[in-house]
Amino acid sequence: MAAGKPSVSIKDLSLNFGNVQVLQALNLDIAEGEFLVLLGPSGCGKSTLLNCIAGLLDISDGQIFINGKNVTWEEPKDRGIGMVFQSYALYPQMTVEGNLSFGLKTAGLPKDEIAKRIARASEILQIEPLLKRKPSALSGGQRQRVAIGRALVRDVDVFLFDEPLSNLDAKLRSELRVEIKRLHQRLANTMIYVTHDQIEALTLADRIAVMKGGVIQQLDAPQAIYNRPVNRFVADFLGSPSMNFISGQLEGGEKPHFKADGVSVPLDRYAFDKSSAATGACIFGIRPEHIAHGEQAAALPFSREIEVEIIEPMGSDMLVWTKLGGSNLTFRAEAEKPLKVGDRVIVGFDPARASLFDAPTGNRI
Amino acid sequence: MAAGKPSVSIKDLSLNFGNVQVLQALNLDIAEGEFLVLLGPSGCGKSTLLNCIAGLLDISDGQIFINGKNVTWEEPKDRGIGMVFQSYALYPQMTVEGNLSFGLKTAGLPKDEIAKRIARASEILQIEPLLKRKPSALSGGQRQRVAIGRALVRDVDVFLFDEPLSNLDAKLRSELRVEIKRLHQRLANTMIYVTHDQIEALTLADRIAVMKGGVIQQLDAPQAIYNRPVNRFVADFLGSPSMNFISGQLEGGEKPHFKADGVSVPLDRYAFDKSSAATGACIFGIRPEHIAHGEQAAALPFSREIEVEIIEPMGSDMLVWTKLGGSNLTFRAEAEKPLKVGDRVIVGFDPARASLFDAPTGNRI
Amino acid sequence: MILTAVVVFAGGTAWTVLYSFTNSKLLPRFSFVGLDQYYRLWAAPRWGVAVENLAIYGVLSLIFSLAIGFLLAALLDQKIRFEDTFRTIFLYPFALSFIVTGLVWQWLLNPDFGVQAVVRGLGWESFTFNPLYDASIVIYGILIAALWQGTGLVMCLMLAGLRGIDEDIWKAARVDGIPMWKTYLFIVIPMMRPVFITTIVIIASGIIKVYDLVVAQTSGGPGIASEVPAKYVYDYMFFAQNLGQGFAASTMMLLSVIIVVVPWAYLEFGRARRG
Amino acid sequence: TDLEVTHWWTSGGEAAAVGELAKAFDATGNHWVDGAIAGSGGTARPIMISRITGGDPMGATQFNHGRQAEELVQAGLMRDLTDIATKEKWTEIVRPKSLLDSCTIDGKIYCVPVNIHSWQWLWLSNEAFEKAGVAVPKDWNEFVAAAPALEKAGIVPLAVGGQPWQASGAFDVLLAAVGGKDTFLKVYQDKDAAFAAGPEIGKVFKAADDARKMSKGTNVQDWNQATNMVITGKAGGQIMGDWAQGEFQVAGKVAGKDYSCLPGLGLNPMIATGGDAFYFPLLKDEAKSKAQEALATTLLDPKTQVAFNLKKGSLPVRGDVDLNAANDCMKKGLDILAKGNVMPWTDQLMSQDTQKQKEDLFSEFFSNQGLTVEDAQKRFADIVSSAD
Amino acid sequence: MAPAATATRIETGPRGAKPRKTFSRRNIFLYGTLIVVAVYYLLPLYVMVVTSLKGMPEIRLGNIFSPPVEITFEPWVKAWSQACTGLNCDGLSRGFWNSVRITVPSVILSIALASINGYALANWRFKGADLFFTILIVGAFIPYQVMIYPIVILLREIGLYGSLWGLVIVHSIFGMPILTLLFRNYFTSVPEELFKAARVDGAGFWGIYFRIMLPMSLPIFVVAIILQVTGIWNDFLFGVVYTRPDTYPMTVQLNNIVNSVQGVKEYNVNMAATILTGLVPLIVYFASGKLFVRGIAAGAVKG
Ligand SMILES: Nc1ncnc2c1ncn2[C@@H]1O[C@H](COP(=O)(O)OP(=O)(O)OP(=O)(O)O)[C@@H](O)[C@H]1O
Ligand SMILES: Nc1ncnc2c1ncn2[C@@H]1O[C@H](COP(=O)(O)OP(=O)(O)OP(=O)(O)O)[C@@H](O)[C@H]1O
Ligand SMILES: [Mg+2]
Ligand SMILES: [Mg+2]
Repeated sequence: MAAGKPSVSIKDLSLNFGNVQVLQALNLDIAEGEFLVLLGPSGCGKSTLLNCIAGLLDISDGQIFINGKNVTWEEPKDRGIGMVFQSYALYPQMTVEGNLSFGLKTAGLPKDEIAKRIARASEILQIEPLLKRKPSALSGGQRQRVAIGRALVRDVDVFLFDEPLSNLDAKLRSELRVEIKRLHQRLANTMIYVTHDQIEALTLADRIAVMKGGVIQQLDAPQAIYNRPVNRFVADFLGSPSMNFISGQLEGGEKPHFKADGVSVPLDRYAFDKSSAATGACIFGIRPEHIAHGEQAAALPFSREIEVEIIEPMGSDMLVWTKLGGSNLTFRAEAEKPLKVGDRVIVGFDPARASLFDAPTGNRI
Repeated sequence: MAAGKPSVSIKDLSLNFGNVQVLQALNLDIAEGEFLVLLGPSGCGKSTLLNCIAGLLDISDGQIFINGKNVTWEEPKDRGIGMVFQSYALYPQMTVEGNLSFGLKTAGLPKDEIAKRIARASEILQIEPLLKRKPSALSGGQRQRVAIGRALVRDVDVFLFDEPLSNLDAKLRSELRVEIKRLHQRLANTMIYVTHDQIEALTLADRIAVMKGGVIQQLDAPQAIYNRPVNRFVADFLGSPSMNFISGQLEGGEKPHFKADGVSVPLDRYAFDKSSAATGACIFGIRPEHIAHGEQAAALPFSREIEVEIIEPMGSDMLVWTKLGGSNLTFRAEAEKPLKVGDRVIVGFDPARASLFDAPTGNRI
Repeated sequence: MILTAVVVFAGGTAWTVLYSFTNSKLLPRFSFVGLDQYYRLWAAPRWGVAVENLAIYGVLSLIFSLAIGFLLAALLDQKIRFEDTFRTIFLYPFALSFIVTGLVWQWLLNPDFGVQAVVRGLGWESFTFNPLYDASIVIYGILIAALWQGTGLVMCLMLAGLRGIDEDIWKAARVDGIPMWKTYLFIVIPMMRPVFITTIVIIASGIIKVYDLVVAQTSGGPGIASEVPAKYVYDYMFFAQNLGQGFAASTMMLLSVIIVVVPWAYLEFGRARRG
Repeated sequence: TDLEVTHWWTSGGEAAAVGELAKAFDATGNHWVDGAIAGSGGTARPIMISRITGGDPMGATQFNHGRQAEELVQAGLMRDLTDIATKEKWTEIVRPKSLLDSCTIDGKIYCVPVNIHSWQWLWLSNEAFEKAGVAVPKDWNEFVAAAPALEKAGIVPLAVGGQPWQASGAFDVLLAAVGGKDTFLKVYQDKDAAFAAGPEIGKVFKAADDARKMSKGTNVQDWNQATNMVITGKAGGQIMGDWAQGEFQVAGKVAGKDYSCLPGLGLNPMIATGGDAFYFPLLKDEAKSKAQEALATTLLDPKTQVAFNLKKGSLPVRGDVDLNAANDCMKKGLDILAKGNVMPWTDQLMSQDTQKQKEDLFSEFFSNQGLTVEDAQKRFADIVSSAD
Repeated sequence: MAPAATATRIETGPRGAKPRKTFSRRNIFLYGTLIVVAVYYLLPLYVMVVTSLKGMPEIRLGNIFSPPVEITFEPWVKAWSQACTGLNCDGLSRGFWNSVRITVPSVILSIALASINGYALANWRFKGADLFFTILIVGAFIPYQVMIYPIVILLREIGLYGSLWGLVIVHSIFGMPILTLLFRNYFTSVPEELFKAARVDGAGFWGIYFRIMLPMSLPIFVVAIILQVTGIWNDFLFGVVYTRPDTYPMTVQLNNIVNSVQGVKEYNVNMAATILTGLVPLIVYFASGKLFVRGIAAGAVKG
C-alpha cells in the first residue's frame, strides 16, 4: 500500500474526445517516491491518463494534485514532471545531444552540470556513440533510448514513462529496467510507468493499477494483483500464459465445491472474500504455473489424469495444452521432461491458489 | 536448416549510410513458407535489412532474390511483399478502413473481396470499432494493429514484420501471436519477423537469425540457438534472465575441468565442439533455468552451497542473485519456496547443459 | 513541360547575356560593342543608387517579411477564433494591383493629407512622418507598402508549414518547460527549414523584381532616391529603347543572383536529401 | 474590313477623341477594332513591338512622332506611305512641315501625324496670387519674383510632381523659354556639348535652380495631382503641357478668370510640335492593306482633324481647319501656331535613350538640393556629348 | 491508499477543464496584437473603399480619411460596366470571362505540373535533378520583362502566338520555379516512411502522388493556389503581350482605368476597379481557408 503523503493525486478525472469517453471519473493517489505501473489493454486510456497528469490534454472534469498543489490548470512545465512519449517526439533537427540538453539549457543550468547529466544518461542508455547524430539516423530502439534520456536528465519530482522500453531488445530492456529501478531508488521520485511487459510491471512496480476502458479495475501491490485479482478481467489480463478459466457451478454449504463437466474441486482451502460462499454459476481460475504435473501433482488437494494435446516450446520450458472440465487448461513443464502430444499425465493444484469469480459480474468471490 | 527451395535469398548484401556501414556482406537464404525471426540488439540493422528486402533502400552491394527472381533492382510493388513498419507509417488522412483498403484498391481488387478481407483482418486485430477513425485518434497499440492489418489483408508471398507487437499488451500480443502463427500455417507464405520478444521469437520461428552490427551471428532453429549458442554474444543475448557467465581457466587433458576462483567444474559430460578440449582462458556459461537448488541440486554433477544476495519477484517465480566463482549467478526459484536474502542454499547444475566460450574470441568451444 | 521551362529559362538567360554585349536599341540586333554597356551602366549614378537601394530594401524586406509573416502565422496558429477572417485580412493586400497599392500608400504617406496630416490635426504639431518625400528615407516608405502587400503571403506559407508539425513535438517541448518563443525559435523554425527556404526564394525573387510598387509610389523619386535595378532595366529597355543597356543591367542582376543561389543550391541539394 | 488599331489613349477625353477617328474610319465602310493599352509608351510600346515582331501585327498603331519607330522601319516591318502621301499632297497640308519630317526616314514617309501637343505652358492659379497679395505674373521672371510672397502665404510657388518626366520637361521648357529656340536647337539638335557646358546654358540652369527652389514642398507624384494643387490654389503655378487644361476644365475653372496660362512661360511664345502619329505595319492581307490606306486618308481629313483635336485638347496638324470652339488658352496656342512660331520638340530630336538619361538627371536635380547647379550642368553636357 | 479519506477530503481549487477566460492576459495580448495589425492592414482598404464611394469633387477636396458626404455608387458601376478601353465602354466586365478562361486552365496546369515536379524531385531522385533544380530556381529571379522578346519568338515558332493556350503555357512556365520549389520542399517534410509504405502497398508514381501526397499537402496547395490565382488573375504584362484584343484579360481594362498618364484621373473609379478586380482572388482566399488543416501528418508515424 502507498506509503507517505500523496505525490500525485487524481480526483474524479474525466476526459472525452468528442463523444468518445476515454477516462471516467478516475481516482488515483500515488505516494511520494512510489513506483506506479499502469497496465491495461491497448486503447484503455493509459497514455491519455499520463497526458492529463502532464497537463497536455484539457480534461473534462476532475482535479489533479501534484505534491499537494492543485495543478489542474497549471502549465506542464510548472508541474515538475518529466515524460517519455510513446511516439518519442524527438526534436528532429537537433542532434541527440541537443535533444537531451535543450530543456536543461532553457532552464539555465550551468554548462558543466548539463554535460555531466548528459554523460550520465547516455552512459546508462548506451547512446554515447550516437550523441552527434540526428534522430532520423537512429534505429527505433535508439530513438526510444534518446526519448528516455530526455526525461532522465531532468531533475523532477514525477516521471511519466509511456512504454519506454517497448522497442528495445530483451537484454537491453532488462539492463535498463535495473537502471530505472536503481534511479528510482536513488532519486526517490515518483514514477508513473505504462508498460505492456508483465515482467517490467512486476519487477518495477510498488503498486500496479490495472485499467480497462478508462476505469481503474484494481490498484494493488504486484503480488496481490497477481494472486488475488479482484475480477476476471484482471485475472485474465495479468500473467503469461494467462490464467486457465473453467466455467461451472459453485456449491456452497459446509464443504463448498466447484463443479464442472465431470470435475469437482474442493474449496475448503480457498479464502472466500465474503465470509460464506454463495451458490451459483461461477468461473474457476488457476494459473498455469500453479499446476503441477507428475508425481508432485498426485500429492495435491486436487489432481486428475489428462491427455496432452498441444505442446508449445518456450525456451527454458514448454507450455502444455490440455482439457479439464470441458475448458482448455495449460500448464508449464520443464523443457527436458519427456512430455509428448498424446501422453497422459496427472496434473494437480492447490485450490488455495485458485481464484473464483462470479459468472455474471466477473467479480471475485 | 532451411527446407524447400529458397523463397528469399540474399547474397553479399552491403549497405552504408554515408560512412556508417550498417550491413556487411550479409548472406541469408529463407525457404519457402519458412518463418524466420530476426533478433539482435537495438541498432544492429534489422529494420535496415527488411527495408533492403522490400526494396526501400538502395543497397550498396549484393543481390536479393525473391522466389528465384533477381529483384535487386525491382520496385517494391513488384516484389510481392507486405510489410509492417516499426514506425507504423499509417496514412494520416485516411481512416483505418482506408488504410487497410489502399493496397487492395491499388491492386484493383473487387469491392466485396476488399470488404471481406478487411472484415477478417479487423476481426483478428480487434479493430472493428475503429474502422472509421483516423490514425491521429488512435492509441499507440491501436495504430500498431492497423499497421499489421494493412499487411495482413494483402495476399503476398513474403511478409516482412518489423516489431509488429511491441506496443501491445501481453494478452493481445499472445492472441495475435497465435493468429499470426495460424495465418502462416494457412497461407504458408514466407515471413520475416523482427522482434525483441524472446517468447515471440521462440514460439513463432522456424529459424532464428541473430544479428549483431550488421552481421548474422547464428542462424538456426530456436532450440539449437538457445541450447548451443555459437558465441558468447548469442548466448548472452538470448534468454531472459540472461545466461550466467563465469570467467576462468579450461584445463584440458583426459578429464577436462573448468576452474575459477575456488570452483572446479568437471566437464566430462560437456560436448566439446572440437574433438579435444584446448587449455586456456575461457568463459563458462549456464542459464538460470538450468540451475537447480535445494534437494534436487545436491544430486547433480556439480553443486555448491551459496548465499542469497538479492531476490527479484517475477510473478510466477523469483529471480535469485548470488555469487559463484567470483561472478554473479542468478537462478529461478518458485515464488512460494521460502527463500530470503541471506539464506544459504545448495545450487547445482549439469555441465552438459552449459556452454563454454573461448575468452579471447568469445566463440564456443 | 518542365523541360520546356528549364530550356526557356536557360535559353532566355543566355540570350539576355548575349545581347547585353550589343548596342541593341528598340529591337535586338547583333552589333557587338563589347563591354560598353557595362561601362556605361556602372558609370550611371542612377544604377549605383538603385543597387544600394536594392541592398537596403532587400535585406530589410527579407527580414521583416519573414519576421512579421512568421509572427502572424504563429499568432493565427494559437487556435484562435475568426482565424479565417484574420487570415483573409492579412492576405487581401496581396490580391490588389500594385498600381493602386502604390497610389493608396502614396496618399497615406503624403504629409499634406495622409497620416502626418491627421496626427497633426489631432494636435501633435511637430509630428513628422514624411517618408516618400525625404530622399534619405524614401526606401523605407516603399518598404512599408511592400510589407503591407507581401507579408500576407509569407504568413500563409508559414501557416502551411506550421500546420504540418506533429503535435507531440509541442507536447514534448511543453513538458521540457521550454517557453513558447523558444519552442518556435529552436524547434519549430528549424523543422520548417524547407518552408523557410521556399519563402526566402519567393520573397527574394520578389525583391529582385520589385518595380511596379516603386513606380506607383514614387516613380523612383524624389529624384532618383528610390530607384531600383528592375526599374532601371525596364526603363532602359522600354522607355529609353536601349535594349542593350537593359540587358546589361539585368545580366548584372542575374549574375548576383547566380553568385548567391548556385553555391547555396549545391549545398542544399547536393548533399543527401534527408538527414 | 476590320482593322485593329492600337494606341494608349484611354482616359475619358482621349477615348472620346479616338471615338471620332473610329467613327470617321467606320464611315469609309471599314471597321475600327480598338486595341487600347493604357500606361504611356513605356507600357504600350513593348506590347506593340512584340506584336509586330511576333508576326501578329495590328493594322495600325500609335507612336509619338519622332524616333520611336525608327528601328521597326529599318527592320522593314513598317509600311511605306509615300505613295499615299504624294497622292494626297500631305506635304502641303500638314503644318508645320517639321511634323512630316519626323515621319520621314530615308526620304520615305512612314507615319501620319494627327495632332500637336505642346509642352511650353505655365499654368497659374489666380486665386493663389490673390491670396498672396501679388498680381498674377505675366512671365517667368515675374513669377520668380512673386515666389517669396506666395511662400509666405503658405503656398508652394511652383508645383512639380515627382515623376521624372515632369522635371525633365520643365527644364526643357525653361531651356526653350529662357534660352530661346536657337539655344534649344543647338543643344538638342546639334548636340553641342561644349555649348551645353557654357554660360548660356548656365543661365538656364540658374532658372532651373529657381524652379527647384520654388517647387519645394510639392508633395505629390502625379502631374494631375500637381495640377490639382494649382486648381485648388495650394500652388502658384505649374509648368506642364497643354493636356493640363483638361483638368482645369473638368474642375469647372474658367481660363483667364480662375487660372491663367502663359505659353513659352510668357518669355518666348513658341509651340513645340510634339504629338502623336500613326504607323502602319506591313501586312500580307490585301484587304487590310487597302483598309490601312483608307485609315491614313481619314486621319488627315479636315473634319476628322477638328473633331479629334477638339476632344483631345490638342492642336490640329492642318492649318486649314477652323477651331471656333477652342477656349482662351487653346486660342493662344493656335495664334502662335498661325504665326509660325514653332519648333521641334525633344521626341523628334533625340533618342529615347538620351531623353531617359536626361530625365534621370533632372528628377535628381529637382529633388536633391545638394546637387549643385555646376555639377548638374556638367552632367548635362556629358549627356549631350553622348546623345544620339 | 485510503478511498474513504479521498472522498471526505475537502476538494478546493481548480477543477475540470481550465476555463478559457475571454480576457486572460494571453488573449488580450493575442487578439490585441491581431486587431492592431488588422487595423494596419485594413487602413488602406478603408481609404480605398471610402474614396471609391466619393464623387470626384469631394476627392479633390483632399481628406482621404473622411467618410463620403454623399455616397455614390457611380464609380463602381462605372468601373464594372462603363469605363472605356479605348472605344469599348463596357468596363471590367468585358475582360472578366477572358480572365476566367485564362486563369482557370493556367492555375490548374501550372499547379499540376509543378506539384508533380516537386514530388518527383523530392521523392524520386533522378540524375541531374540538382542542376535542373538550380536552373529552375535561378529562373525565379529573372525579371519577366527581359523574357518578353525571347518568348515572343518561341511562341511564334510553335505557332501559339496570340492564342489563349500560348498564354496558358507562358503562365505555366513562369509559375514553374517558385511552385516547384514550394512543392518539393513541402514534400520532403512528409515522413519518408509513408512514402515507403505506399510503395510496398503497390502504389506507383501516380498512385502515391494522388492518394498519399496530395491529401497530405492541402495547406501547401492552398498557398500555391493563392499564389497562382493572384499572380495570373492580376497579370497584365503577359496577358496583353501574348493575346489579342478579343481575349484581353480584365487587368488590361484595370490598367487602362488606373494607369492613364494623361487626361483626368478618376481616383474613385480606380479604387472601385481595383477592389472589383481583387474580388476573385479574395473569394478564393476566403474559400480556401478550410483547407488549412492542422497537424496534417499527425498519427502517421511514431518518432
Ligand atoms: N539515415 C541513417 N544514417 C546513418 N545511420 C543510420 C541511418 N539510419 C539508420 N542508421 C543506423 O543504422 C543502424 C541500423 O539501424 P536499424 O534501424 O536497421 O536498426 P534496428 O536493428 O532495426 O534497431 P531497432 O531494434 O532499434 O529498431 C543503427 O545503428 C542506426 O543508427
Ligand atoms: N483524438 C482522439 N479522438 C478520439 N478518440 C481518441 C483520440 N485519441 C485517443 N482516442 C481513443 O482514446 C482511447 C485511449 O487512448 P490512449 O492513447 O490513452 O490508449 P492507451 O491506453 O495508451 O493504449 P496503447 O496501449 O495502445 O497505447 C483509445 O481507444 C483511442 O482510440
Ligand atoms: Mg498509449
Ligand atoms: Mg528497427
